[in-house]
Amino acid sequence: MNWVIDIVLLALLMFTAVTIARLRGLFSAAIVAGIYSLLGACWMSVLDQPDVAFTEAAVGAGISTVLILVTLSLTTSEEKEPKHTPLLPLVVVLITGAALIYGTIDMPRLGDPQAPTNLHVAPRYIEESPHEIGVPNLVTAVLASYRGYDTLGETAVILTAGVGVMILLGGARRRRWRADDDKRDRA
Amino acid sequence: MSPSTAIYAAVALPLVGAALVVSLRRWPNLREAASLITGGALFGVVLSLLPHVQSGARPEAQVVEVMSGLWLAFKVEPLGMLFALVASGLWIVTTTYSIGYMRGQHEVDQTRFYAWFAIAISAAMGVAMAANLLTLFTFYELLTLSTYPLVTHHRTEKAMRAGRVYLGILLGTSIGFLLLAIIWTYYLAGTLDFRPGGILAGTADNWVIVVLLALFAFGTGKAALMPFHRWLPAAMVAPTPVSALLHAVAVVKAGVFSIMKIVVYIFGIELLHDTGLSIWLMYAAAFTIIAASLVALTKDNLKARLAYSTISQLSYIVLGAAMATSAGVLGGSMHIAMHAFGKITLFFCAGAIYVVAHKTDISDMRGIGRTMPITMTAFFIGALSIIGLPPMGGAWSKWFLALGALEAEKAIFVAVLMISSLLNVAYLMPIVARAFFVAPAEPAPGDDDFAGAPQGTVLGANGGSSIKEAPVFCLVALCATAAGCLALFFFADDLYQLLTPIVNP
Amino acid sequence: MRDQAVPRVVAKLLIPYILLYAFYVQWHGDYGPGGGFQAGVIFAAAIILYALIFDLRTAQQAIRPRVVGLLVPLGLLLYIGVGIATMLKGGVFLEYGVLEHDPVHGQHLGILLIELGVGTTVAGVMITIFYGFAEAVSDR
Amino acid sequence: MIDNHLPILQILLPLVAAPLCLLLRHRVVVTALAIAVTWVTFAVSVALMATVLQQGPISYELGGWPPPWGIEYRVDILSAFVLVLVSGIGAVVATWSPASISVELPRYERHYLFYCAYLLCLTGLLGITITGDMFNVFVFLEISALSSYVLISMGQDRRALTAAYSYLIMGTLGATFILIGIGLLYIMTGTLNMADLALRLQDVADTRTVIVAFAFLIVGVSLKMALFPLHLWLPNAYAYAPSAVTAFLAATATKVAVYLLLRFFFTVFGYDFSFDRMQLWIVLMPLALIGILTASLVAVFQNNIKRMLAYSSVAQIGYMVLGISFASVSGLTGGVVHLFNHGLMKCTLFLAMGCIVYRCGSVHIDEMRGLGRRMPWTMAAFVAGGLSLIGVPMTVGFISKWFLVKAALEQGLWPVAGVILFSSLLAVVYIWRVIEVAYFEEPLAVDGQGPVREAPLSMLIPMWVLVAAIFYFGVTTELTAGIAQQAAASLLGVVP
Amino acid sequence: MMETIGLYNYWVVIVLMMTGFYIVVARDNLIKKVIGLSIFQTSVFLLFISVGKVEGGTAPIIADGFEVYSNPLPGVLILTAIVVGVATTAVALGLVVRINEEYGTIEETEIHRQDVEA
Repeated sequence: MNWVIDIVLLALLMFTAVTIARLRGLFSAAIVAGIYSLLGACWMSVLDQPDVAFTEAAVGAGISTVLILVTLSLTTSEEKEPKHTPLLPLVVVLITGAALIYGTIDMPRLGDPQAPTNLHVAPRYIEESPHEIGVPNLVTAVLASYRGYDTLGETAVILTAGVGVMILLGGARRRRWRADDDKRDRA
Repeated sequence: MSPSTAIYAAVALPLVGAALVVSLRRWPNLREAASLITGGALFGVVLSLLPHVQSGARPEAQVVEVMSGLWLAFKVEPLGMLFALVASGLWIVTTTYSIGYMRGQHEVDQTRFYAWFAIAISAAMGVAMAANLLTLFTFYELLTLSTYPLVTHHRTEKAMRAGRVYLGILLGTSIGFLLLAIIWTYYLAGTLDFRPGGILAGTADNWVIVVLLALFAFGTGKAALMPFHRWLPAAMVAPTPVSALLHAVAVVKAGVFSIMKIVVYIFGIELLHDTGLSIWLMYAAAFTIIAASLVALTKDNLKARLAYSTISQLSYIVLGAAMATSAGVLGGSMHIAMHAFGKITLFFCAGAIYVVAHKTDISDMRGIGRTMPITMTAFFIGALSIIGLPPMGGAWSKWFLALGALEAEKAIFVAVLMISSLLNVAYLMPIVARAFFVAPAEPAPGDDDFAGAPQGTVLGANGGSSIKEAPVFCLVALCATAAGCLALFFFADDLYQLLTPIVNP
Repeated sequence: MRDQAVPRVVAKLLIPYILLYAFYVQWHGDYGPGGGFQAGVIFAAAIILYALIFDLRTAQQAIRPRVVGLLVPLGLLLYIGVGIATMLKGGVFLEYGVLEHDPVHGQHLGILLIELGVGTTVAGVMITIFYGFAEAVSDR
Repeated sequence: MIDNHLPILQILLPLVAAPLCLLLRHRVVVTALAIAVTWVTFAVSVALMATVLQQGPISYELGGWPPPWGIEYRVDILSAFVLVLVSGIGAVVATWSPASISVELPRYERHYLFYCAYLLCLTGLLGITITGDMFNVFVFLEISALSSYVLISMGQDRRALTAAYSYLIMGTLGATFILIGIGLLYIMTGTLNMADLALRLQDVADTRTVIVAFAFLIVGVSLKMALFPLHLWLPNAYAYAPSAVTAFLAATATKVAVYLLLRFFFTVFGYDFSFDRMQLWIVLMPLALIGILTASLVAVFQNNIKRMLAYSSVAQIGYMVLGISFASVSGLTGGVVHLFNHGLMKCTLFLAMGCIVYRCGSVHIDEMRGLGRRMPWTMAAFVAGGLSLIGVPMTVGFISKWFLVKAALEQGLWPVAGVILFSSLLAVVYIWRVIEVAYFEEPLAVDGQGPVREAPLSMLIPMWVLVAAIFYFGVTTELTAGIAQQAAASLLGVVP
Repeated sequence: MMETIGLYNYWVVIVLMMTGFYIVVARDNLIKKVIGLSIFQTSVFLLFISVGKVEGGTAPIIADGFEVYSNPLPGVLILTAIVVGVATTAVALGLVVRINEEYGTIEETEIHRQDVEA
């Protein structure tokens, strides 16, 4: 009965995505986006990827939502009515989507054990990693060792984001600015 | 000095001169002396190459391989030898003249003037001695860019606009057409070397040859073939020595020299002669000859009239090249030298008149020959040479051009040459006549107008103050070039001997 | 939420367990789902919860921004350090096998260390980001 | 031992230096560190280049896992060439930057953050260039992208923020498109290693999925490299970013994207697929030509000179793509050598702009009045860069144009050759506008301040190093066009 | 059944992706764009994740009693991609906060109007 869960989850995902697109209230959009991430995480765990699901739940539904909410409290929570009908974006999106759907026609079916992805590279991870690395969690083995360098890059990305936010919102700097401005106002 | 060292020296010396000029900017006398000495040295260096070329050698120097198989390289052959001699020789004269003129006019930024002038000469040397089209093009562009600050010397709105036309046409044609033609040639022939007999024969269809010839002819904007001639009259805003540089020493000569060289060493005379593919270029040149002369007739501003005269005269050379006969090519090549001496004399005179009398319009120049007899005599000599009358050098080149036209069995171009000569008479002689035979407008030439020229050299006691010539530096220069016009008539055979190898390799 | 007793009490009870869970996820990533990244995020979440429930200033007194600022580069440097160590031991970059005599043990050690590096940086960055935004709020 | 580790050192040096900046914090120390590290990085790339020229492509298996199971670093002539450009520009700009950022980022007392982001950006760009793994490309793409958004946002004008934001949106869309492309390729082959992928793609090249993957990769990379008409983010980003950032990004970021395009076309999909089957040039060539012409035209009407140069960059990207679209050895040589040459000249031009911002505070064309006298060396460098942009002989720009025109003529596309040359004339127009203002007009009266002075030597020397390079590589091209030609030949799989 | 579902789920994911993409390109509000971007990215992750599934397999954690495991590689890639995504979101939101400080609005047309007027 796995496919029933599949269909239900996918339908829910569709529903939330469209809701977000239709919503004008940013606050509710942020919350629904969090729900979307949670549903995505559910589906990921249905697809046997608990690690990713775990992360998506923590990041997508957790950190991202918190950040968006904080930003909303700093700005505004209502989106303005659009002044023009977004025809061009619609065309672009439809073409892109059509191209992608066209591309799926030759793709292996979901879960096909004979798919190229399951015949090349991955088998070695599954068969050899217990001897080569000795870590039961294959995701950890691949993440930290076989493709450990990607993870180093990922850490660097995170560091970049931290530096970015420090530069953009660095507390000390902002306070000093304000003090400068006040001084200038007084002068 | 070995020939190849001499080649390097010829290109480098003017640059050294420029550096000296800049470093001596605080001492004008030393600065000008540096210019003159470099000029003399350069002329000596170029002259040292002459015996080699006369004896049939072709001194070479390869500098650096720019792209695989494409070198920045020099090779001196007779045509380039002639151009180098003319340019370096006239540089000395022009510098002499400039000293008088620039000081007489109290021009600003004289250091910049001398420095860029020297750099332009270096570029001209590079053009003259280029061993292939790539080198030629490189120095051709350098010449354009280094003369831009000279043309716009006054930094006024007007100068800026003239500079735009100058640069627009010269860069536009050279990048738009000439470069395309060069790369196309490279693609067709696999080389860009100047070789006797040409490199294009047998590589392309006739229509390609015609298109290439058009790209080369119009791409060489410095040759001022109509309709790409506008830059030359526009550039008259510059000080007179710059006009001399443009019209006689380097710039336009570099243009026609390039066309001549391309016809002889890239297309090959035989290719053009046998196929008759250059006939249209002969008509285009003939059109420019006549049309520019007619325009010259309508100009009252002396420098403008001379500028159109130059446009017309340049097309003589293009015509000679397009004839693709030995006499035509020889006549055209000789005309490079002949016209240089004639036209530089005329410009020197125009500048002298401006320095002394502040007159630019021909209609104001009544009786000026009485106050400036030496200047106007030189003008007369120069005019005769341009018209092509013996005993001036210009007579020979016209003679050979006419021969060439007959050789090409195109008698119509003999007629063109005749008509053009008549037109030359019509636009040059009235100036001389007015200067000597018409009484000046003002009763006394010694008042306001003339008093405003403090640098004038007062000559002769017997005429009282009625004779007032240009500064002595100017005078020496213009006499020298006028004498050159005469001399070229008598030493034309040497020139002929030098140039013959290019048509009979 | 500062004035409400229930969330405060619940948070006070919860936060130690969240931190504990973070450490569990950190060290247990080899066996079950999880690893440095998830641990870092959970650790940060605990601090964020603390700041939300109590006060930014209180949170910053407990976990000083300066210390957090140190965590960020140190984690990455630890990661790279492991790589450099493997290079010094004659392997290529990140070849954990050379860290110990038995390659499998080496792998284990390497993975543990780099996961720690990832966790440190991620926790540091997440807290930094939160502090950045929260300070912007408190500046208003 | 060091020799074997050169490929990883190339990335490791800036990557270690970036967190160190966060630890050290002291302004002078961090600046010195950044300058030193970038120069060592440059030295490493030169050493790599030398090794590749001697021994052929180098492979480095990260973590000791052989590809396709692990990640492979692969340095061939093309990537070594781009590495030299990126690290060289990185070093020059870092050396140039201290004075500039002290004026342009006066409110950021924490300059160490700037250098940290700068080094991360350098790391990302180098990482994209050196890797042989598709997903690793994505990761390093994001390192460079995130840091460049932040760097751009540091500009003085508030428009820097919106420019950074729209760059972020466009860049992330581009990166996501690339990710989709990578995903689809993975689905069809099961591998991420480029060489392995190229091998396995041959069996499935006919599938619709691969074609769609190809399309997504191209669109994604085109967004990143600002190929017309996907260039809309670029002008504002370059115009309002701090000068050092503009100079660095303009010379490297789009170039690396072009490099990526070459990798995808020739290494991953192969010439047969990209050009024979997909007839790619039908799309690329018109886009490149329209881009060259429109962007050059728009540049003519800009009054903010940094913006003008930014539009010029869009046009120059067109040249590179045009060279690629010929798919011949001379065309590719032209594209690759222009990639390098344009990096040199655009960096020089933007550095000159930076010097002017340093002294005058703005690069509006009115600010430049009389600068020819006030800042002779800066303006001379600008003129040198400008002449190169026009394509005057003895400058690098001439060499690029030469190869491109030659490639066009080889294929009988003489109208294309005409367009290339015509747009050079547009370059004359927009460069000369600046020259006229700088040399012909009197300086604006600045009240209460002395006349504008020449920029300090610490800025002039790095800038003139690049000017020297412009002329050096304009006269002798063995190291640029020669290498580009080898790279082109190896991409096309022909013996040079 | 599996055959059709196999494609059906890709299609749904594509529709999800396009919804996010549409929000990014069509919406004027800067925060909404960021939300759209993260929807877009999350959906791409879903596409990747569906690739790793093997019929009858289990989560790729080696344990006794299981023979078939799902492919761990897509999971690894997506873990990295999620991190990249949240990093992007953080920087984007930081920018939005600063833009709001400088312009007083987060509507793109408003900002554009202010820039043109300036």
